Amino acid sequence: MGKVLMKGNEVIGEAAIHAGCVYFFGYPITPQSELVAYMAKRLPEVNGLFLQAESEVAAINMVYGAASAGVRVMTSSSSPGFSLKQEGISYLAGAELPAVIVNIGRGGPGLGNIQPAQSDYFQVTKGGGHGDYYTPVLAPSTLQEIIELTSEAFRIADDYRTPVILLGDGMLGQMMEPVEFRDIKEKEFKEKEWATSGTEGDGPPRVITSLDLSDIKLEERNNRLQEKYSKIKKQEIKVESLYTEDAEHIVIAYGTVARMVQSAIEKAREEGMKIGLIRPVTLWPFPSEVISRISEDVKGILAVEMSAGQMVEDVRLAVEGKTPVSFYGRTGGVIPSVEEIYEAIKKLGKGVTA
Amino acid sequence: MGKVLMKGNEVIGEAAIHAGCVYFFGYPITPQSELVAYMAKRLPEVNGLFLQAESEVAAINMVYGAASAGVRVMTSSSSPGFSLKQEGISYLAGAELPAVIVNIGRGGPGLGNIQPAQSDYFQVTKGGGHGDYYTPVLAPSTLQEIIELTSEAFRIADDYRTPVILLGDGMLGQMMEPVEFRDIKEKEFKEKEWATSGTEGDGPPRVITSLDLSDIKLEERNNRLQEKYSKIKKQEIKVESLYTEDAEHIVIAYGTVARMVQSAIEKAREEGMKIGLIRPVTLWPFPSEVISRISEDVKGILAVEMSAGQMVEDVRLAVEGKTPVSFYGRTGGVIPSVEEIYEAIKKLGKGVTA
Amino acid sequence: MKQELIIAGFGGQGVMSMGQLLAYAAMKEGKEVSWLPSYGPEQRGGTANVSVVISDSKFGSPVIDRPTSLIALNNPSFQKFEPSVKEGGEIFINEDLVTVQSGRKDITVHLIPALTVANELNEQRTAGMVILGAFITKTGILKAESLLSALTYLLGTKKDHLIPVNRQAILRGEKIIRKALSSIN
Amino acid sequence: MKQELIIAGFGGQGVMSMGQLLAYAAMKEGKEVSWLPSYGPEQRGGTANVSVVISDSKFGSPVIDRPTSLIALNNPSFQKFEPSVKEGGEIFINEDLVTVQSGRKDITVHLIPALTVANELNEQRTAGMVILGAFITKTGILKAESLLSALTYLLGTKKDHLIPVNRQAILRGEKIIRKALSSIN
Amino acid sequence: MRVTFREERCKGCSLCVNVCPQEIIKLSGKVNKKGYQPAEAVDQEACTSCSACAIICPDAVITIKRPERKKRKAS
Amino acid sequence: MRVTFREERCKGCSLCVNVCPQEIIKLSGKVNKKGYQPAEAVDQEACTSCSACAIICPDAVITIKRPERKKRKAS
Amino acid sequence: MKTVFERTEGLKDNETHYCPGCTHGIIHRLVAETLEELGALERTVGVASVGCSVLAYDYFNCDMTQAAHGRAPAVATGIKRVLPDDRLVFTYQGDGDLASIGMGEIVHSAARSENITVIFVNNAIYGMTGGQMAPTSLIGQKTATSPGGRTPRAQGLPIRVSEMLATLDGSTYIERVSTHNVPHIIKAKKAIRKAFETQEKQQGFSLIEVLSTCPTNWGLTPEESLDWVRDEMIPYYPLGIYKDIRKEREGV
Amino acid sequence: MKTVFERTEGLKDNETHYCPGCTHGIIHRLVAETLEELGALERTVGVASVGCSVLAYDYFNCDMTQAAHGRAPAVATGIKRVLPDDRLVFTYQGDGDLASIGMGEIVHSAARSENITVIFVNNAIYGMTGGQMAPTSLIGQKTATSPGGRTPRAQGLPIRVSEMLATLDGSTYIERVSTHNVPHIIKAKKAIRKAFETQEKQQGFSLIEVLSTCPTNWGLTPEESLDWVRDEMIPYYPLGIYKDIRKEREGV
Ligand SMILES: Cc1ncc(C[n+]2csc(CCOP(=O)(O)OP(=O)(O)O)c2C)c(N)n1
Ligand SMILES: Cc1ncc(C[n+]2csc(CCOP(=O)(O)OP(=O)(O)O)c2C)c(N)n1
Ligand code: SF4
Ligand code: SF4
Ligand code: SF4
Ligand code: SF4
Ligand code: SF4
Ligand code: SF4
Ligand SMILES: [Mg+2]
Ligand SMILES: [Mg+2]
Repeated sequence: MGKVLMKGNEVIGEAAIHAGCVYFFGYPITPQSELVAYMAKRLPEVNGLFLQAESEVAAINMVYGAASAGVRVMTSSSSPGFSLKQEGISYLAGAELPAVIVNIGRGGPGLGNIQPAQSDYFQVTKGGGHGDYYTPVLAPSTLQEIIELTSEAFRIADDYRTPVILLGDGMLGQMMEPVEFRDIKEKEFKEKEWATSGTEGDGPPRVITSLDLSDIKLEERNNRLQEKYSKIKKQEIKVESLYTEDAEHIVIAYGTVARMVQSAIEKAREEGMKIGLIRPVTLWPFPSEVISRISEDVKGILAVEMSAGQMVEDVRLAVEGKTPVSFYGRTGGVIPSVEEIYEAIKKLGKGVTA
Repeated sequence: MGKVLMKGNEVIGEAAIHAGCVYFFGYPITPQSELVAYMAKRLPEVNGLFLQAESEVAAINMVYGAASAGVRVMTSSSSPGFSLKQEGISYLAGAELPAVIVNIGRGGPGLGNIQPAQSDYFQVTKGGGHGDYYTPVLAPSTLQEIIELTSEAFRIADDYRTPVILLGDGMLGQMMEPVEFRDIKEKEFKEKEWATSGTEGDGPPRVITSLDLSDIKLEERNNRLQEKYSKIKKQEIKVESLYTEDAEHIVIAYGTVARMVQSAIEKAREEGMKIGLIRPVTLWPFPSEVISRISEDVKGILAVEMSAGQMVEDVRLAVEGKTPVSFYGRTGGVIPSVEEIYEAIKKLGKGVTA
Repeated sequence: MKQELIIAGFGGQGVMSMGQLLAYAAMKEGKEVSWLPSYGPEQRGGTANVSVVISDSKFGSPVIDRPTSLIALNNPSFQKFEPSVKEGGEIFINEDLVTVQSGRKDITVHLIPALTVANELNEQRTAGMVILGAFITKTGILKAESLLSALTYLLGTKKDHLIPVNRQAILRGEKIIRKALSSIN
Repeated sequence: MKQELIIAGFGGQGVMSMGQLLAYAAMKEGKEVSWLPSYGPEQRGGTANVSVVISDSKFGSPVIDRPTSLIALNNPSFQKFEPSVKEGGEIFINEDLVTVQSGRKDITVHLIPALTVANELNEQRTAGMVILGAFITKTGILKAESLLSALTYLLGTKKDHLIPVNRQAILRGEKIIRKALSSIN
Repeated sequence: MRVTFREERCKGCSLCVNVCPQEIIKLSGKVNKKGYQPAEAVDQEACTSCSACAIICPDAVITIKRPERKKRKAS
Repeated sequence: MRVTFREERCKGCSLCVNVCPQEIIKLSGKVNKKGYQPAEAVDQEACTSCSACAIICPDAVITIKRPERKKRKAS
Repeated sequence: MKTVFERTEGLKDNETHYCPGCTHGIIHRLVAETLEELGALERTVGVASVGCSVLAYDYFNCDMTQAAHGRAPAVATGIKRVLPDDRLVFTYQGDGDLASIGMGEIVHSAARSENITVIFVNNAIYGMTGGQMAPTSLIGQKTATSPGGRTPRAQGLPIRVSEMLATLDGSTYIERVSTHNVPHIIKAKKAIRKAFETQEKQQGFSLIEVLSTCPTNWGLTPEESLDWVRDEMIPYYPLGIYKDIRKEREGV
Repeated sequence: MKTVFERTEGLKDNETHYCPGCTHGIIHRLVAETLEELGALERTVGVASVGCSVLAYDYFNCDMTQAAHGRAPAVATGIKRVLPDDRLVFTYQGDGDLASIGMGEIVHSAARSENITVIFVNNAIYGMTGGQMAPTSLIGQKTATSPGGRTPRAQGLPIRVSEMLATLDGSTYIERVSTHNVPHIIKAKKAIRKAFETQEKQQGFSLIEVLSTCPTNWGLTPEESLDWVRDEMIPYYPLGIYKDIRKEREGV
């Protein structure tokens, strides 16, 4: 298969199908609606099912049902709609059900607007719902990377029985780039013996639940979850480092903004500044160790986000005071220009921390 | 008025009425249902209004309506129901509407159970909804303190035009203690000229919204919010320090667990251990400076929570590596005993960090 | 003085209100007190319990890990909480309903024929008061009068007529425990 | 070679598909390319724009702060983006619709009577192709054939009959710009 | 026995007591493990195996049997 | 003039054009600021002030006037 | 002796946590018997909701999923739509769950004519959380959140779910039944069976509203509770079939 | 010359963002005129929902609050219940907003007989987000999310909101009207006025469903769109009064 030109939202849809997910429950919201429309068109073609739910709340609970029945399933939304899914995501985590949930972020809070933003970082990485849980969060920065990470998202979901979040922003969803779907070998999915799909006489009935009336039992469930999270932290961190070997300063950014940052860094390097880029690809688990290690060698770190400063908190947690951490961000859907990021980088040398 | 014996949930209700809030929209959920029932009984007596909403989502949006009409208003829930309010809370923050939202936490994730837990810390302090916003969070540890902090919650909400969260757990909600409602002088509430209550011919129509289609405008709104948050951080931090003067180690805990911790510390002090207690009363803004300062003088800090470790992240952010931070927690509704906390404290000296 | 008491029994045996009576009485005597119930659906048909801490001075935790006293109204409750009673502690049981026995040597178990007495008083619902009478007499933590005025308050004036029989119940509890104690000495 | 082009006009003037044609053609020529639209309800009746980056080598940002080229299909678009054009950059306007003028001396403005030409071709919808013809000719960023095959692809086979007139439109655009250039030289 | 009760499952709700047309069910004097007085049939002979008690019992406590009909002699 | 259009507000939707019983409304040749061809009345005299155009106009573009009726002479 | 009535295989051998005399237990049995009779236990997935019946998964002897409060129809939709057609999917929901927080989900699953069966247990109250008002609580009914009795002005009027859903083109079979005495329990069983058969035949959405008791929160004995159903509930919630277009749906 | 028709004071002097020929604009005018005629602009609070009419607060010349998607009835409830009785509160909601995500809120505000007025703009599609299927989309209708046309099996059957809400004891006045020609626009205005009067008289919940166009997402001209309302929508959504118990509600 050669290159095709597609919108980011559509790439997510096609990538999911390539990852063996042919069930989708969604609700329209800008800037992710093309994904919903794409699935409406494509899934019937591959004998899958697209269903427009009556709301984001219904959609996430349909996903809960489909996941409990043992299939690969996906839903997607954008910020306000994602907030509505919090109870459901907590249920998925509690009941240990695999599913992939897409959030194509937009400006907030409230109704905000439909421009690109990264201000849902806390919500997706700290468990926006109730209870002690985390969800792996994958943050592609190009359309080609969407394909890889969507496939990874489904693998992680199944391997660990956990909901996984694919986080993008309006820019990633709306833009077009050539992408290539490399031929995927027919995958064998592991049987999900735990799924409630009708016993067919094969063993006793199964139960999917997140309820444990006894505190001791619920603590056991939580311990199991925490162990799982430790394992994921060990095995699933993804991060991209660029120009870090000789770097005196590091810029940390994820998703689309990392592209602007990369351009700005390249400009800075042309001017002789030794700047490196660390791009967390998984936001949870966060590449804290990589950052912690490098923080011992550099003069300062700058976090750039399309938010008022959220990921920077994880950077600070990783750095633990070992080097100054500064922040540059734009909010409300404003995309920072390469120029202004470059200006922020220039200040780095001067030891300014915002 | 002398002392009365009441359940924590009822104290919240009466405290709200004393703070001039006579409007309540809620939905039952254990372990906060007594608050709903209390309001159903009491509010008609004070010419107020109690309305049982059809869901937590409806309740928070009724609160949004009432707040936009300019009155003091409250809602309450427990963990799963609180998750459902996330979109609404983000809207309140975005539209800058004052309201008080109670979360009487229980074991999670998912349906979990109804035992006391503090595992909603992230959700309430990091803005569980979408977009860049924070809500002040007050965490009483006794029933008497509920009275003070409920009143504070309404003041802060009005002063800054922001939703405020009162965070407790099932233990706080269900227990009884004698409390005293000190006579409150008839308060003059500031006029809310911005409220959409009908113009009555007094000036042009007003609008409450969180929408700004233009990114620049939405960024301006966000800047305004961030300035407000800076101000709150400067002016509204509350923290209690106990036995800290000579402390070699510090335990940090909030809410009901701080009581267990205090007993354990007192026991440790009897054994000659120099342990201090820092109890954040506001969880956001977090008393980072107090902790940062003390972290320079002590040999170690232990955070104790009824969670798998959430507040401890804010502790680490404050400490920035200046002293070892360890954690002790129970989950699933298990209340840690004084004994086991004492054991955890004993390990402190030995430099163990979990 | 400090008492950390757990009262446990079937839902419907009045466990919660027994605790409330003590808490209210303690408050009226100016003591520090907390009342913490088990709660939730497991109460239905199952067992319920309440933790009451009464103390002369301020205390931290309302949670009782090791009760100084236990009032057990049925077998499952006895079995559940007996092992956690502090050494030197005391257990008050409704001997009409609790048939299992303690193997512990480091605690005292008081057998109160509460239901029998209550039936003698023609008011089954006073069984709890019989036990409370025994409890406050033995521990000395509260005065009988405080308990009665708590009852007056909690029952409300409409049920004033129930006060005399409850007073009797408390006195019978007092008597039983005094007699038991004197027979031991 | 790298072009950072913004195309802007009223919603309904075909701004998005003009951008798509370029992006598709660029992909087919093996170039790096990105297409980033303005989106959302403000399109309705209002103005729409799309950013297309075409480059021989990999690039980071699909966002264009300072376009090297601007295609402006109406006055508001011209007014909005004209100031941001890079010095030395070029603006291609539909001179039938854009009446305001640039005060800048550091850029070149090409006036294309796209609507007039399209009307001459009896197919109003080819106005965009006329401008694109001018754009690729002037900048040399893409071949006319690539554009046409992109059109074939995007229109789908059902609209094959529209190809010839579009080819003509592109050629007319090419002609216009060549003439203009030669007259300048 | 026509009607049997799974005693430890009975919650003593009395619904069977009230529904029995033969009025042969009573709550017994004893208390089961869960603290309820279980139901019992005081006169098995009078039972018609009508099943009303079993149908209304919310806890599926009751089993009903009926004597096999004697086979009619072949005529 | 009986019928007047607030030209810069017109979106050229043609609903008024189609509804006018007198068929006197047309879209003009020019383009307004927003890029629409605004409607205009080509024959004011023929207008009956029936208001149909104004009632159906989604953008409240149209104002309708009617000549005052001559007061009847007092009889 | 021949056994004429015994505990169905459709129920696991667990003791329920329901209060004495609560008719949730009866309704459980009826559903379980139906599934057994249809030979469907091994191809059924039940969805437990949040309410007193939250532990239904401990009782029904088939695969069970526990759904968030009010969302059982959405969960059931997710299950039904991805499994082979021979699977039976049902929800078991209380009136707080279905008619209050879950109103959106039930209306939409009916409108979509999801091929599922809904067992709707209407006891005019929130049992689980301690007796708060439900959308189905009757005018005058005193509950924890309508302590003076429900009034139309303050709390609005009770919702008749069956009547309302019957107006939707999507709903196929809707009947309201009761458990207040033996004949009605037998009728209820028949209705439940019809509902599952509707699903078996791919005829679309079926719902059986079962009037049920809550002795604990009504403050009545189990026996008085049955009378309250008869005397107070049925007049406002008349029994009967509210929708039956099974014929029309054949082969849709 | 006497002015017989001019722009109402009930509208702010802002240009709308609606597409050419979209009848949202007409409906805005009708509501605005009604408020002006009732002399109520200064004591009215409107609630804008999420949909194409999200910016309604820029158009109505009275106090306005913008509500989350689907939640306008809850927001209106909050406003109405805390303000003096003379205040008029209305919501302006699309069919995606009201009939899809907001189904729970609209049913319950009707059941509670909230004394508010709901202007329900049914254009059988999600306009704002680019033409996805709404619960009200017609069978066969092609939308972004029913690209092959809506079918009963895959997407279920369209919801008739007025008919459904009319079954609730709580609803007082419900009428369906249309904007597809001048006489019907005039009728629509009358209905809207009746609804606000219902509220003025404290008679409880009123809702006017207005059939409306979406030329942009229907892919039709404004004129063709009006015909589509007449020929396709009205047959499935018959016009008329579905509930009128204003008399009974006097003095409740
Ligand atoms: C989101 C959420 N809100 C509220 C609750 C609390 N809750 C549990 S059960 C219940 C009501 C149950 O009533 P009903 O559905 O009528 O069932 P019943 O107990 O009467 O059988 C509520 C409000 C919850 N668990 N989750
Ligand atoms: C929680 C949430 N979900 C989804 C959206 C996206 N959204 C905005 S408007 C809309 C649909 C609007 O359709 P309708 O209510 O019919 O109004 P119309 O535009 O047709 O007038 C949707 C789904 C949102 N803003 N918030
Ligand atoms: S089967 Fe009939 S007669 Fe026999 S005990 Fe039961 S109800 Fe009575
Ligand atoms: S109906 Fe069942 S549970 Fe109730 S008393 Fe009879 S046997 Fe026991
Ligand atoms: S008022 Fe009537 S006659 Fe006059 S232009 Fe308008 S529609 Fe035509
Ligand atoms: S109806 Fe109004 S907007 Fe449409 S063309 Fe006529 S005047 Fe213009
Ligand atoms: S609370 Fe009510 S509904 Fe729940 S089990 Fe008890 S009686 Fe049944
Ligand atoms: S998209 Fe449709 S509903 Fe929205 S303004 Fe345009 S025509 Fe009207
Ligand atoms: Mg119920
Ligand atoms: Mg619509």
